[in-house]
Amino acid sequence: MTTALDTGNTAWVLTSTGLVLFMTLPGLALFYGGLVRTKNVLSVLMQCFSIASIVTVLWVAVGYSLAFTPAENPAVNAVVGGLGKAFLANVPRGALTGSIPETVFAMFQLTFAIITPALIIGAFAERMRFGAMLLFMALWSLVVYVPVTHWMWGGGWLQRMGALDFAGGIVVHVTAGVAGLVTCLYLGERKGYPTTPMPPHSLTLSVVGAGMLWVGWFGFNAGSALAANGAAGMTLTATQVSAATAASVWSFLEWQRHGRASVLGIITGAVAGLATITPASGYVGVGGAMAIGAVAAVVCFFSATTFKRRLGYDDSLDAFGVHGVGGILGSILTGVFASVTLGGTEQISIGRQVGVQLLACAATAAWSGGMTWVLMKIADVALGARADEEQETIGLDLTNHEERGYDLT
Amino acid sequence: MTTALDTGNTAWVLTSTGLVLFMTLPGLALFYGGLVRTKNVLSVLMQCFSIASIVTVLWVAVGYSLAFTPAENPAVNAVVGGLGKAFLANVPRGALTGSIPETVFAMFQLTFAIITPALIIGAFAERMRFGAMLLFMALWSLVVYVPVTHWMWGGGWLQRMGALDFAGGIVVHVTAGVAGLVTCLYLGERKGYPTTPMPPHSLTLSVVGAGMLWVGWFGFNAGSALAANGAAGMTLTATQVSAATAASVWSFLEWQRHGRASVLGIITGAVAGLATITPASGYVGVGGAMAIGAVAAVVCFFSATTFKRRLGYDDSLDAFGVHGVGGILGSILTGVFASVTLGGTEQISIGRQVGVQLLACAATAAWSGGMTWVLMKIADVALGARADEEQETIGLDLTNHEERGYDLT
Amino acid sequence: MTTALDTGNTAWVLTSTGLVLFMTLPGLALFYGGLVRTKNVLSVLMQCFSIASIVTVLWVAVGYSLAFTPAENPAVNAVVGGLGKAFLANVPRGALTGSIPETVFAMFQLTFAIITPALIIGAFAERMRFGAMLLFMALWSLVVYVPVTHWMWGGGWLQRMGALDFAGGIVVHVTAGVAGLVTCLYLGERKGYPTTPMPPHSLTLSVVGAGMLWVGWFGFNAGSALAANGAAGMTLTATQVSAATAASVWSFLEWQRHGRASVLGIITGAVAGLATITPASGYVGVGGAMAIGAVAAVVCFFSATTFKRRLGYDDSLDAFGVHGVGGILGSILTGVFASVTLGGTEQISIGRQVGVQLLACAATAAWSGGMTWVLMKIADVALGARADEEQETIGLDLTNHEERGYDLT
Amino acid sequence: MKFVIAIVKPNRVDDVREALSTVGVRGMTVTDAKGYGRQKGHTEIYRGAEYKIDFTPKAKIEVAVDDAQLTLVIEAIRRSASTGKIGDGKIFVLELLETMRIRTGETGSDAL
Amino acid sequence: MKFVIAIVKPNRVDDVREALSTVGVRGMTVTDAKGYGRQKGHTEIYRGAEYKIDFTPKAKIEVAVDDAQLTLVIEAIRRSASTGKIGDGKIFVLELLETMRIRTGETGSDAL
Amino acid sequence: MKFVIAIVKPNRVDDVREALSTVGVRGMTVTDAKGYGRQKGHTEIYRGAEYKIDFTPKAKIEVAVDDAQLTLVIEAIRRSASTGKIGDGKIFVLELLETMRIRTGETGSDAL
Ligand SMILES: Nc1ncnc2c1ncn2[C@@H]1O[C@H](COP(=O)(O)OP(=O)(O)O)[C@@H](O)[C@H]1O
Ligand SMILES: Nc1ncnc2c1ncn2[C@@H]1O[C@H](COP(=O)(O)OP(=O)(O)O)[C@@H](O)[C@H]1O
Ligand SMILES: Nc1ncnc2c1ncn2[C@@H]1O[C@H](COP(=O)(O)OP(=O)(O)O)[C@@H](O)[C@H]1O
Repeated sequence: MTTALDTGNTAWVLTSTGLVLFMTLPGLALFYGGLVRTKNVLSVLMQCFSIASIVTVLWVAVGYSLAFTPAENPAVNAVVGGLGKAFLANVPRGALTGSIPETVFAMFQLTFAIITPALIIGAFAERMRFGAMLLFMALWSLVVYVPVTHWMWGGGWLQRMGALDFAGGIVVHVTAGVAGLVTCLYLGERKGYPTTPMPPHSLTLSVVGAGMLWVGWFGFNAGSALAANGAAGMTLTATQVSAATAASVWSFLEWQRHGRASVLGIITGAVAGLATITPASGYVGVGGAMAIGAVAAVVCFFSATTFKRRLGYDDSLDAFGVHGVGGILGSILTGVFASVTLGGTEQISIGRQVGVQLLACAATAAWSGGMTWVLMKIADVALGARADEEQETIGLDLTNHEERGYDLT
Repeated sequence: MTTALDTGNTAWVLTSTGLVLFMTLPGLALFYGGLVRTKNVLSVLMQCFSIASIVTVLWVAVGYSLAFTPAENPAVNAVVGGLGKAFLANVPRGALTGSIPETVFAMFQLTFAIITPALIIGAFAERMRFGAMLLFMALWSLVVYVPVTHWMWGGGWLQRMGALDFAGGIVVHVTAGVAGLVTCLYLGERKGYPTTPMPPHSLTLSVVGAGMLWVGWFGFNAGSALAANGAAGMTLTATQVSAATAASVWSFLEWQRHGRASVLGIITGAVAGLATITPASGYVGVGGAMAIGAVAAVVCFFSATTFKRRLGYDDSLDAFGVHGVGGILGSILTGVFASVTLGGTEQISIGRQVGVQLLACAATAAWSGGMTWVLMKIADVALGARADEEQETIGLDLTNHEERGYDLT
Repeated sequence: MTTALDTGNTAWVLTSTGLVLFMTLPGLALFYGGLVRTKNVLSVLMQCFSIASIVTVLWVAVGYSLAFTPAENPAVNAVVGGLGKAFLANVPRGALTGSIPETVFAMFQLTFAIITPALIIGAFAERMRFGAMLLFMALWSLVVYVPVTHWMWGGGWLQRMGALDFAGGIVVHVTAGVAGLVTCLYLGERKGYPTTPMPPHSLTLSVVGAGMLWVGWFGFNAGSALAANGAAGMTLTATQVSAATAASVWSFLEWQRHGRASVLGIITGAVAGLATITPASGYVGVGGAMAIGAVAAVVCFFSATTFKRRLGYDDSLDAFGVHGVGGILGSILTGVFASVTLGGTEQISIGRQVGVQLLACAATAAWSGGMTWVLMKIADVALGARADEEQETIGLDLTNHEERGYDLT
Repeated sequence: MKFVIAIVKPNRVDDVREALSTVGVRGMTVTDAKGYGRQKGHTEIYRGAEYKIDFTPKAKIEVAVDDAQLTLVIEAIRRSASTGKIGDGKIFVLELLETMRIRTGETGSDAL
Repeated sequence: MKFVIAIVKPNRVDDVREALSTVGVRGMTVTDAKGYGRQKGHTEIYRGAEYKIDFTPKAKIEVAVDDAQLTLVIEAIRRSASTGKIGDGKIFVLELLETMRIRTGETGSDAL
Repeated sequence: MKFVIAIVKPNRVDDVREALSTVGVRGMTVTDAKGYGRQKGHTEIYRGAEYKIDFTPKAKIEVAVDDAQLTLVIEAIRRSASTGKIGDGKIFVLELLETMRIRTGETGSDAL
C-alpha cells in the first residue's frame, strides 16, 4: 500500500463521494418517492434527507471511529473498533489512507453509512411515523451498520475470516435488506394491502432516481477501489455489464409473463443487477458480471413479484425483495466468480469461499434482523411507530409534515 | 502517446464516463420525455433505458472489438475492425489506451454507443412500437454505429483520409440525425399532425434533462481528450462558450420573431450549440467556439421551425432538425475553425479540409440513411413498427407497457 | 505554488466545474422553481438558463480578465483588474494557474459567476418581467460581481487587507443576498402578499434541486482548494458536517415551534448550512463546522420566518433570508473558527480578523446594495421591471414566454 | 328519469361503483372535486407561513337513472358511501328531461 | 332554457366546440371526468401487482341553451362526438330555471 | 330546493365561499373547469408551432340551497365573483327535487 498522496486517486474518490451521496440525495429519494402514492411522496423524501443529516453527525462523532479505528483489545476489535478518532480527532489534514487523505476516505465511507439505512425506507414506506423512524435509524446506524462495517472492512472477524465484500453486498445490502423485512413484518401491511390498488404516483420520478442510482453506482463500486486505475476500470465495467444484463433479462421475463416489458421492470432489473454485483464488482471478469446480472434478474424478479405476494408480507417498495435478496445472492456468487478459474482475481477454493460467504451472510442477517426488531420495539414504545388509520388515509405528508407534494392547480 | 498509467487522466475519464451515461440516463430521457404528451412519457424513458441495456451487452460482446480492434486484413480494416477483443478478451486490467486503462476507454466509448441510438428516439417518438424499436436499435448499433466509429476513430478510412471529429459530430450526431430523418419518413407523421396541438407535457422535465445534457457534455467533449490537461480545459471552454452563445442567439431569434423568448427555445439553442461544437471542440479557440455557436443557433432554429413545417415531415422532437443538422454543420465548420489561422490547433488548408469533412459527412449520412431504411423494414416486417391508431390515441404507455406516467390524484 | 501541471488536481477541478454548473443548471433552477406557483415555474427556469448563457459570454469576453488579471496601475488594481485577457487572449492551452490549466481555472470561476446572479432570482420571483431581468443581470454581473471578485480573489483591496473568503461567502452570498433584498424592496411585494396563500407548487422539484445543490457544493467548496489533497478533503468534510448539522437543527426548531418537521424546512436548513460554511470551509475543523452549521440554522430560521414576516418585505424565496444572512454570518464566523486555537488553519487574532471580516461584509454589502438599486432603476426605465397585474394573475409563463410548465391532462 | 349527483369521500368511489352495479346501474361519471362543509380542512405551513385549507377532497358521482331505480340507487349510495364520520357527503336528485346515447342516438331509458 | 350535459371522449372536445359554435352557442364549460360504462377500461401491472382500471377518461361538456336551440344543439353534439365506437358517451338534458351573467347581472336568454 | 351552479374565475373562489358563508350557506362543492365564451384564451408557441387555446381556467361552484335562500345566494355570488371584466362567468339555477346527508340519512333542508 503506497504511503504517498496520489492526486489522481484522490480526485476519483472525491468524485465518488459526491456520486454516492447523489445516490441518496436525491437518487434513492426519487426512486422510492415516485413509487409511493402522491399523499406520501414528501414523507419518503423527508426520511432520506433526515437520515443523511443525522447519520452524518453520528458518523463524524463516533461512527467512523468505531468502524475503522482498531480497538486496543483484539477480542473487542473482532466485533467493534475504538473511539480514538471520535469527532475525527487525530485525523490531521495530512493523514493518509493508502494514497488518499483519510478525511476523503472517511467522507466516502460516510456516504455508504447514509444510503444503507435509507434503503430500509422502501420496506415500511407509507405507514411509519416520522419521529419513530428517525430514532430507529439513528440507533440502527450505530448498532447495526457501524459494527458490521467494522467486521467486514475495519479489521473485524469477517474480514479476518476471509469473507469477500468489495463494495458492500454484505455491509450495505444484506444489513439493510434484512432490516427492511423485519420492519415491514413488525409494522404489518398498509391499510388495504393487497386489495386496494397502490400504483406508483410518478414513475417518471422513479426513472430519474434510477438513472442517478445507476451512474452513482460507478462511484459506489469503482470508487471502492480507492484508486483511479485498472482495478477501478474493471470494477466499473463489471458494474455496467451486470446492470445492463439484469435490466435486459428482467424485461425479457416480463415479456414472457405479461406479453410486454415495463419501465418499472427495467429500472428494477437494473437496480437488482447493481445491488447484486456490488460485493463481487472488484473481483470478477466480464463473464462473471454477465452471469451475476442474469441470475440477479431471475431471482429478484420472483422474490419481488410471485414470492412476496405468496407470503403476503408488505415490503412496500421491495427493499428486501430487491436489495436484500440481491445482496445475499451477490455475496454468495462472489465466492464463485471471484475465482481466477472463472475469470476472477482471487486465488480461492470456490467451495470453501462460498461457505465463508454464506456464514458471513448468515451472521450479518441474524445480527441485523435481531437488532432491527429490538430497535423498532424501542422506537415504537418511545414514540409510536405505526401511523394511525386516519394518518394513513390522509397521507403522511399532510399529517406528519403539514405539506403537500404538489399543488398543480 | 505515453505508455504509463496516469491516475489523474484516469480519474477524469472515469468521471466523464459517468457524465456521458448520465446524459442518457436520465438526461436525454427527460429532455425527450418532457416534450411528448403525458400518455407517451414512459415509452420514451423506456426506450432510453432499454437501449442503454441492450447496447451495453452488444458493445461488450462484439461492438467495442469491431470498432477499436484492427482487423488483420488492411482492406477490411478500412471499414470494420476485428473480433480479437470480443467480450473484452485480451483486455487485461493492466492494459492501457494511452495513459488510461483500456477498460476505462472501452466504457467511456460505450457511453457514446448508448446515447447515439437514443438520440434517434426523438424523431419517431409517440408512434413506434416498443418491440420493433428495440430490434431496430440493436441492429442499428451494430450495422451503423460500430462501423462508422471504426471509420473515424478506430483506424478506418475516414480517419486515414484525415477527417476531423474530436468528440462525435460525425460518429454520433450525423449518424443519429440522419437515421432519425429516415425513421420518421418511414413511419409517417403522428395521427393528427400537424393540425392537432401536441404541446410538451412537462417543460420542467425537459429543462432538467437539458441541464444534465449541458453538464454531461463536459464529459462528452472534454473527456474525449482522454486526459486532464490543457487540451481538456480548452475543450471544455469551447463547449461552454458555444452552448451559451447558441442559447443566447436562439432566444434573440425568438424574440425577433415572436416578441418573446421561451424556455423551450433556450434549451434547444443550448443543445444545438453543444451538438454543433462537438466535432470541433478540441480544435478551436474561443472565437471559433463563439462563431460556431452563433451559426448553430441560426441554422438549427430555421431547420427545427420553418424548414420542418414547410417540408411537412414529422420529426417529433427534432432529432434531425437539431442533432443531425447541428452535427453536419459542426463537422463542416470544424474544417474551418480548426485552422491555426483562425485560432485553432490544426495546420490545415481550410479549403481542402472542408472538402474532406464534406465527404466524411456525405459518406456517413449515406450509410446511416440507407441502412436505417433497411433495418426499419426488417424490424417492421418482423414485429410491426407503427403503433396502430388506437394505441396512438390511448398512448404508448398504457398500450405498450401497461403503466401510467403519473397518478397525481 | 507548484508550476507543473498536476493531472489529479486538474481532474478534480474539471469535475468541480461540472458540479458547480450543475448547481445552477438544473439544481438552483429546480430548488427555486419548485417553490413558486405553477403559473411561474418556467419563468424561474428561464431566468436561470438565460443568466447562465449571458454571463458565460460576458465572462469570457471581459469578466474573467477584469476579475483575475492585474491592472497596470496598482491603485486601479485595488478595485478592478485589467483587460489583458479579454476573450481569453493570452491564455494559451499551456498556461497554468497553480498546478491546473488556466482555462480550467477560468471555467471553474465562471460557474461561480453564473450561480451568483442566479441566486438573486429568489428574491423577486413571480413578479419581474423577463427583459428587464436579463438586462439587470448582465449589468450586475459586470458592475457588482466582477469587481468584488477582484477585490477578494483577484488581488484587490479586500484580499490585501487580509479578509478571508475560502469559497465565496462574501463574493457570492453577500453580493447576491443583499442584491436580492434590494430588488424585492424596489419591486414591492407580489399581488396578494402576504394574505393570499402562495404555497410551493412542487416541493418534490425543490427537493431534487436541494440534493443537487448539496452534492454540487462539494465542487463549490472542495473544488476551491484547486487541488485534490488533504485540504480539499477537510473542506469537503466541513461542508458536509455543516450542512447536516444545520438541517438537523432546523428540523428541531420546526418541531419545537410547530410540533413537526417539514421537508421544506430540512432542505432550507441544509442550504443555510452550506451557504454559511462556504467562506470558512477551507479554514475550519470538524468542531468549527458543527458550530457554524448550528448557528446558521438558528439565525436563518428566524430571518426567513419570523423576521421577514415582521418587516413585511416580500423576499419570495428567501434569497436574502437564507443566502444573504448566511453569507454575512459565515463570513464573520470565519474570523472566529479559522483560528488555529479553535481547530482552524490560520494564525490569526480572532478579534482583529472579525473586524476585517465585518469591514469586508459591510463594504461588499454597500457596493452591491447601492449598485443593485441603480441597475434596477436603469432596467426598469429601459424595459419596465414589474409585471403588470394581469401578467401576475395569469402568471409569467404564459404572459412572458407563451408556454405552460405542465400539461398533464 | 332522474339525475343523481352524489358527493362522496374519494376512497369510497370503488365501493359506490360496485354497490350501484349490484342494483343494476350500468354507467356513471365521476369527477374530482373539493368540498366545503362541516368537515374541517387542514393546515399547511411553509417557512412559517401558515395556510388554512378549508376544502377537503371529494369525488362527485353523477348517475342518470330511471324513476323506478331511484330509491334503490339512493339507498345503494348511502350504504356504500357512509363511514359515519363528518364529511361523508350528500346526494342530490334532479329531474332529467331527456337522455341520448351518442353512439346510437337512442333516447330515454334505452340510453342509460 | 335547458341545461345540457354531454359526456364525450376527451379527443372529441374540440370538434364538439366547433359544432356548437356553428349552431350559435356562444359559451360552454368543460370538465375532465372519469367514466364507467359498457366501454371497458384497461389493466396496469406494477411488479406483478395487476390493477384493473374500470374507468375511462371522459370530458363533461355543460352548456346552457334556449329551448329553441335545444334540438340543434343535441344534434350538433351527437354528430361531432360520435365515432361509432362504444364509449362515445351520453347527452343529458335538464330544465334550467334561471341564468345570470355575473359581469352584467343580465338574466335569462340574454345571459347565455 | 334549488341547485345553483356558478362558473367563476378561479381566483374568486375564496371570496365567493366567504360571501356564501355570510348568507348562511354551510356547504358547497367546487370543481376545476375550462370555460369557453366571449373571453378569449391565449396562445402557446413551441418550436414555431403556434397553438391557440380557446379555453380559460374556471372554477365551478355547486351549492344546494333552500328556495328561501336563493335570491340572497345569487346576489352573494354575483357580488363576490364580479370583477367587471369579460369572463366573470355565469350563475345557473336548477330545480332540486331531493337531498340526503349520507352520514345521517337526513333529507330535505335538514341535509343542507
Ligand atoms: N349545500 C351544499 N351544496 C353542495 N354541496 C354541499 C353542500 N353541503 C355540503 N356539500 C358537500 O358535501 C360534503 C360533505 O359535507 P359536510 O358538511 O362536510 O359533511 P356531512 O355531509 O357529513 O354533514 C362537502 O364537502 C361538500 O362537498
Ligand atoms: N347512467 C349514466 N349516468 C351517468 N353517466 C353515464 C351513464 N351511463 C354512461 N355514462 C357515461 O357515458 C360514458 C359512455 O358510456 P358507455 O356505456 O361506456 O358507452 P356508450 O355510451 O357508447 O354505450 C361512460 O363512460 C360514462 O361516463
Ligand atoms: N351557454 C353556456 N353554458 C355553459 N357555460 C357557459 C355558457 N356561456 C358561458 N359559460 C361559462 O361562463 C364563462 C364566462 O363566459 P364569457 O362569455 O367568457 O364571459 P361573460 O360571462 O363575462 O360574458 C365561460 O368561460 C364558460 O365557462
